[in-house]
Amino acid sequence: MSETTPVDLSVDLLGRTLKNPVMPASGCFSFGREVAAYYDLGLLGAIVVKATTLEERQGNPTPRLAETPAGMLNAIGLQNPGVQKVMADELPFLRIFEDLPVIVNVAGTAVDDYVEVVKQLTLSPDVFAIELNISCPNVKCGGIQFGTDPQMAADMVRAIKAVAHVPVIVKLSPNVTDIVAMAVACEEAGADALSLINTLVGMQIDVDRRRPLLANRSGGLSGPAIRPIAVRMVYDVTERVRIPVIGIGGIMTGRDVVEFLMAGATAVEVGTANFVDPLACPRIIDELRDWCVQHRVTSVRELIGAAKEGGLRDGA
Amino acid sequence: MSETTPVDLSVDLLGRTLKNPVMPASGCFSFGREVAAYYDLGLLGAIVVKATTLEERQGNPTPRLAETPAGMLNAIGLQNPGVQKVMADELPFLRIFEDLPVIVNVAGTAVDDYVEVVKQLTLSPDVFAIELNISCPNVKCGGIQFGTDPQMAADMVRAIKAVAHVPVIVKLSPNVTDIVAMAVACEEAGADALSLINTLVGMQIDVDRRRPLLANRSGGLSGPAIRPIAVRMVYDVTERVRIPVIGIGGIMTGRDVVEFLMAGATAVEVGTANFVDPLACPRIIDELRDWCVQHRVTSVRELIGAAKEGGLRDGA
Amino acid sequence: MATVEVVEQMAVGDGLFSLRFRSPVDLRLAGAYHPGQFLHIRVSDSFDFLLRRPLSLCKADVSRNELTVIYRAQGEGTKRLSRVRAGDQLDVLGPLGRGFPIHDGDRHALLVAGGIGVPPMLELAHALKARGQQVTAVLGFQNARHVILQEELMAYGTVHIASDDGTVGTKGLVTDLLTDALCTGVNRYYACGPTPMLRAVQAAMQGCSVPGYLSLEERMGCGIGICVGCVHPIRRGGDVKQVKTCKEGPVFSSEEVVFT
Amino acid sequence: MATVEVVEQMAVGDGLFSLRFRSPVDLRLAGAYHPGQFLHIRVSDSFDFLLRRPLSLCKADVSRNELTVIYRAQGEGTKRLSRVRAGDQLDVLGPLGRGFPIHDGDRHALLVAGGIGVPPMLELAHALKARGQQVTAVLGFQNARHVILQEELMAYGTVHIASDDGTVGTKGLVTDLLTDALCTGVNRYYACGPTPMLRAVQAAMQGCSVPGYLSLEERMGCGIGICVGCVHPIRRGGDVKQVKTCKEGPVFSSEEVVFT
Ligand SMILES: Cc1cc2nc3c(=O)[nH]c(=O)nc-3n(C[C@H](O)[C@H](O)[C@H](O)COP(=O)(O)OP(=O)(O)OC[C@H]3O[C@@H](n4cnc5c(N)ncnc54)[C@H](O)[C@@H]3O)c2cc1C
Ligand SMILES: Cc1cc2nc3c(=O)[nH]c(=O)nc-3n(C[C@H](O)[C@H](O)[C@H](O)COP(=O)(O)OP(=O)(O)OC[C@H]3O[C@@H](n4cnc5c(N)ncnc54)[C@H](O)[C@@H]3O)c2cc1C
Ligand SMILES: Cc1cc2nc3c(=O)[nH]c(=O)nc-3n(C[C@H](O)[C@H](O)[C@H](O)COP(=O)(O)O)c2cc1C
Ligand SMILES: Cc1cc2nc3c(=O)[nH]c(=O)nc-3n(C[C@H](O)[C@H](O)[C@H](O)COP(=O)(O)O)c2cc1C
Ligand code: FES
Ligand code: FES
Repeated sequence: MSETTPVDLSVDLLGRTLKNPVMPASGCFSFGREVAAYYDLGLLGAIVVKATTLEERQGNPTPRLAETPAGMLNAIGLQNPGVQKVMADELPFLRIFEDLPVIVNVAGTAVDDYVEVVKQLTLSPDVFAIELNISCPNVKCGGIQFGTDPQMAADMVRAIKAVAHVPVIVKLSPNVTDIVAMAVACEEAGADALSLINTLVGMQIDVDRRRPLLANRSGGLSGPAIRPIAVRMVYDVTERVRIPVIGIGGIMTGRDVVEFLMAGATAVEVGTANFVDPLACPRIIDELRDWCVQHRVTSVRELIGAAKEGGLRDGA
Repeated sequence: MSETTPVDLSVDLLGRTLKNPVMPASGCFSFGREVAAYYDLGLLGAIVVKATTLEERQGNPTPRLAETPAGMLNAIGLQNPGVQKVMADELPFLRIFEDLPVIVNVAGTAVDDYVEVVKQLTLSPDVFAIELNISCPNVKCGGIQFGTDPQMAADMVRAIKAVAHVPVIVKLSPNVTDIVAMAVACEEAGADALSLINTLVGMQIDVDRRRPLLANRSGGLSGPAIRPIAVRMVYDVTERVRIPVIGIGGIMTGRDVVEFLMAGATAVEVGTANFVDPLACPRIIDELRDWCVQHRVTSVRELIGAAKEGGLRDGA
Repeated sequence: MATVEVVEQMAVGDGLFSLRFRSPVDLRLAGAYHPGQFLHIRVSDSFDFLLRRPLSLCKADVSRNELTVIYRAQGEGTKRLSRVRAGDQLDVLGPLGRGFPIHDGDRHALLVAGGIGVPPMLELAHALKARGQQVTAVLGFQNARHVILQEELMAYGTVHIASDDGTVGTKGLVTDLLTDALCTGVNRYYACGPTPMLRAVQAAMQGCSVPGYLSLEERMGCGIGICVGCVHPIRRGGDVKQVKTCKEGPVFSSEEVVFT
Repeated sequence: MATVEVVEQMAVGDGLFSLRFRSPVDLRLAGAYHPGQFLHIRVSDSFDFLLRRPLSLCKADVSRNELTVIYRAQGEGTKRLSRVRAGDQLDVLGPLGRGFPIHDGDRHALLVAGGIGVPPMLELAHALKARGQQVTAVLGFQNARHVILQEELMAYGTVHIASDDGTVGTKGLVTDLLTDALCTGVNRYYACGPTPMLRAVQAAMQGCSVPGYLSLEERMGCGIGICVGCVHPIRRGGDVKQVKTCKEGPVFSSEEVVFT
């Protein structure tokens, strides 16, 4: 069915037309190399690679993972080889895939770190856009303070926009009282797009050992469990900002993508689902196409904001 | 096994010894009458009844409920018969149960409402304690503003403490950037105990109808999905306050109770589980006893805060 | 609540299933069940389907102590339920709620039902007939492949059928069949089906001054009256209040029911 | 990744199960599998068990294209897996990771394993024997009811057993059996088991200067190298880095492995 029908899955994001609105989420796809053994990454709308910091980081001790009802906790702690190696050893590999925009997730400790990483990445021909990770809950000073205070977030965004020659997406934390205020602050400071949500802070107790299961004690909750929280935040944020929003949180199927699009997202990122099934992204794209066929939707753009009272959202 | 062993399940809360740390959560047990057809409510550690407001309320239109992965959304909207009828028609029924402390959950729109409800309840011989619901996400002006601003929360607590002759538990919202700040503000303002968490704001889109599924658009997320978030908040809050904390969120089994106790809770409330299984509370109590037997724990008090670095938490 | 054994699961139409299982209560006991009540069923022990599904009691076999429900597998939960097989265990709460009151003075009852509102009519027809009443049923279906219980109901009286596409019976809505002629001599009607149908039936039957009962369909959390999720506006005295359909319903006097 | 058919599930001891299923890859292909690799298995399609469980390849039957894993049902997920029956479908990813390197110059290999670290030793013993090496196995178990694969391994060489309570073999730890006499003439050792055992084996074998490999056990998210959850500190060059055990392991040269 999916092969023969003329559904237009493409969406416009930051001046580019993506084949479809589905991309793997940062930290859930490494730099693409491993999954490339399973399918052609050129099928993806775009790819968001692992958080990149100025220097190499080893991350947190193990255990770093726990399973929870319909979800998981992680406390990876931004392990990555540092921006130099990412640019030299990782990003060029992705050139072989046709029309695959690469978004690099950037993390750090202070504004200066972030600025320095962006200064380097912005010169790379391999980088389509930057996703500012001001929302990682798993590192002390891992950026989450920028993700919970609108003023700090705005200052960060302005500093980054001053040096970036590529579009800047700001990834928001759900661990806030008022995500709309965060979104508005980032938009006003010049963010080109927003992505949400990052993980919610959670904890599991190992009752046999009588201590928190994760070595880091707390971790970030992801997976289907958090989807209703993410959908609501996307809905509320897109009521108030005009820049595009990328929806993230618990997407497992094409139907889930439809839910985020209808809530107002222009595109989505798929995280945890990649761990459950390496073929998750292409399967989800197929399911999205099938859903459109079954519901006589000829372009996914028709779905963006379709559940809103005011009707459709301007997709770009 | 559970009958013959000498596990002491009792805990001390607010000057009273509860038979066990398990009580049904507010809004998930109505006023007890219906479940009394299924078992002797005297088995419960205590009972927390439905949010009570000054006047009768009809709540939100339907649909009020949705199912989500390992959870559910509700937007009941504080439907209740009003404090007069609650005191006259509902609370006296609970007298027939032996040693069953009754905690009344109180909600309102303005500080004055809350004060008025508490003034009336505090005179009732049927009320052991009051649980201040400053965290209901499902009503415009349903109290959540008090639940997200430490200063407003503190003012509310002081106003209530000035009129209450019974202990005051403050129920905290998880929809905040810093729940520890909220907890500390309430403790400093004189709260006798805290309970956490209430539901997280969430939304589900009915993709067939292209609109939010709940008539109220958003609702409160509860159930096992939110347990890791609740456990982390209980752990963090009990690191900083000295008053007892009641853990709430996704408890389905006795093992889950152990998790909350080890995280620092003195007692727990069971919500959504009652909908899945009317016998959930007595089953959970049995499972808690069995767990203690298997792990050679002679008193559940030994478990309170057992997962903390500093070791046990003072149970009272 | 009880875990009972599934006796039989059978496809009975396009996406429609009949599920028979041991009753969680002894059906011989007085008041153990009543037509119009529902069973609240856990479709799986997975948290993916945390909430129970309410399904109407369609048939009670007292001698074997078995209950039957008939349901459409439309959402994920009922699809999962359709995988259950004879011999499997099923977690069933009920029968719950207030069913259809039967009035011994009546001589002729009209049953009006649409789609998956038809199942409770079978046990109701059985009970009415047992009390000596004449039964006429008016049923609406999407199309011929969705017809259920037609023959079973014919054992109790005349059955009229309407379908959306005319592939069975009259083309149109059940309310098209509620003519003055049909209602003549009817003492009372009993209706179950989707909300728009109930609203139309309420209006039509008010027109011909026949009193009756409506079985409402609201999303249920607990099924036993503790979540206050399943309410519907009901007029009693002068006031309209949100009343729990699981506990005080799902069946209400037609004149009480307010459609907004 | 593939959905394959379960051929057999069998209890093989106290809470221990052997699960045989069709291989998701053609085992006749070169490099299709290697002893020490693992299968990453979805225990149910429910989100209650979102993550796959890593289980070591215990036996590959090339002619039937079947794989066997042996596992302890300890947590909820493996308990659920133990309910799977012949004919059921199983979602299996793998074989994944780097297994035990086999050195053709070696003449005598020592296999050291504890508890559920024993299963990968069977396929390894088979491969070593096929290459003409002498195999000696030293196994540790909690007690007699937890013994697995003793007879199967005896088909490949001498098997020594230790148990915590002395109900089988020598009372004590596997490392108690790693005497100088036993290690004499051994070219290489291969170890798998819980971390404390591996640490002790590493120390003991370093003492008698026999090189070897350790198969590490870390919690895995993806099993394919994209979540960076499964790392272990590995010394390479001068640096200690957190290396993914699913992709570059689970087997590492003993001297590289850092226990903190
Ligand atoms: C008193 C009563 C009796 C019923 N009797 C029957 C019957 O005999 N046969 C039959 O086929 N159906 C009956 N229904 C409708 C049936 O309950 C729903 O079709 C079913 O719950 C849908 O579940 P799902 O898993 O298919 O859908 P999902 O979309 O997966 O359900 C998600 C949630 O929404 C609820 N829900 C979704 N649709 C409905 C609906 N239409 N009504 C109530 N809850 C809904 C579910 O119970 C569940 O909690 C009855 C409903 C009520 C209230
Ligand atoms: C490479 C490798 C090979 C293994 N081979 C075998 C084998 O052949 N036979 C066998 O019985 N066991 C083996 N294990 C251990 C096995 O993976 C765990 O016992 C199992 O995952 C526990 O799952 P559960 O559902 O019982 O526990 P749960 O507590 O429900 O698991 C929760 C989560 O923690 C993870 N987890 C819990 N304990 C462990 C552990 N000890 N190691 C890794 N992850 C864990 C689970 O995978 C899951 O993600 C192996 C582990 C690894 C890393
Ligand atoms: C193991 C893991 C690692 C992650 N690493 C990052 C990261 O490096 N940068 C980032 O912005 N988000 C990171 N995230 C968050 C995801 O990108 C995503 O926002 C979140 O998991 C919610 O989506 P999901 O429910 O689809 O997984 C990580 C998530 C997981 C589970
Ligand atoms: C249907 C429903 C109604 C609720 N009503 C109230 C309420 O009236 N007052 C209140 O403080 N909390 C209310 N809650 C929140 C619960 O008391 C509890 O804090 C929350 O559901 C988390 O616990 P759980 O995961 O065990 O359900 C309600 C929850 C549900 C699901
Ligand atoms: S379904 Fe819970 S009160 Fe009716
Ligand atoms: S398990 Fe995900 S990187 Fe190893």
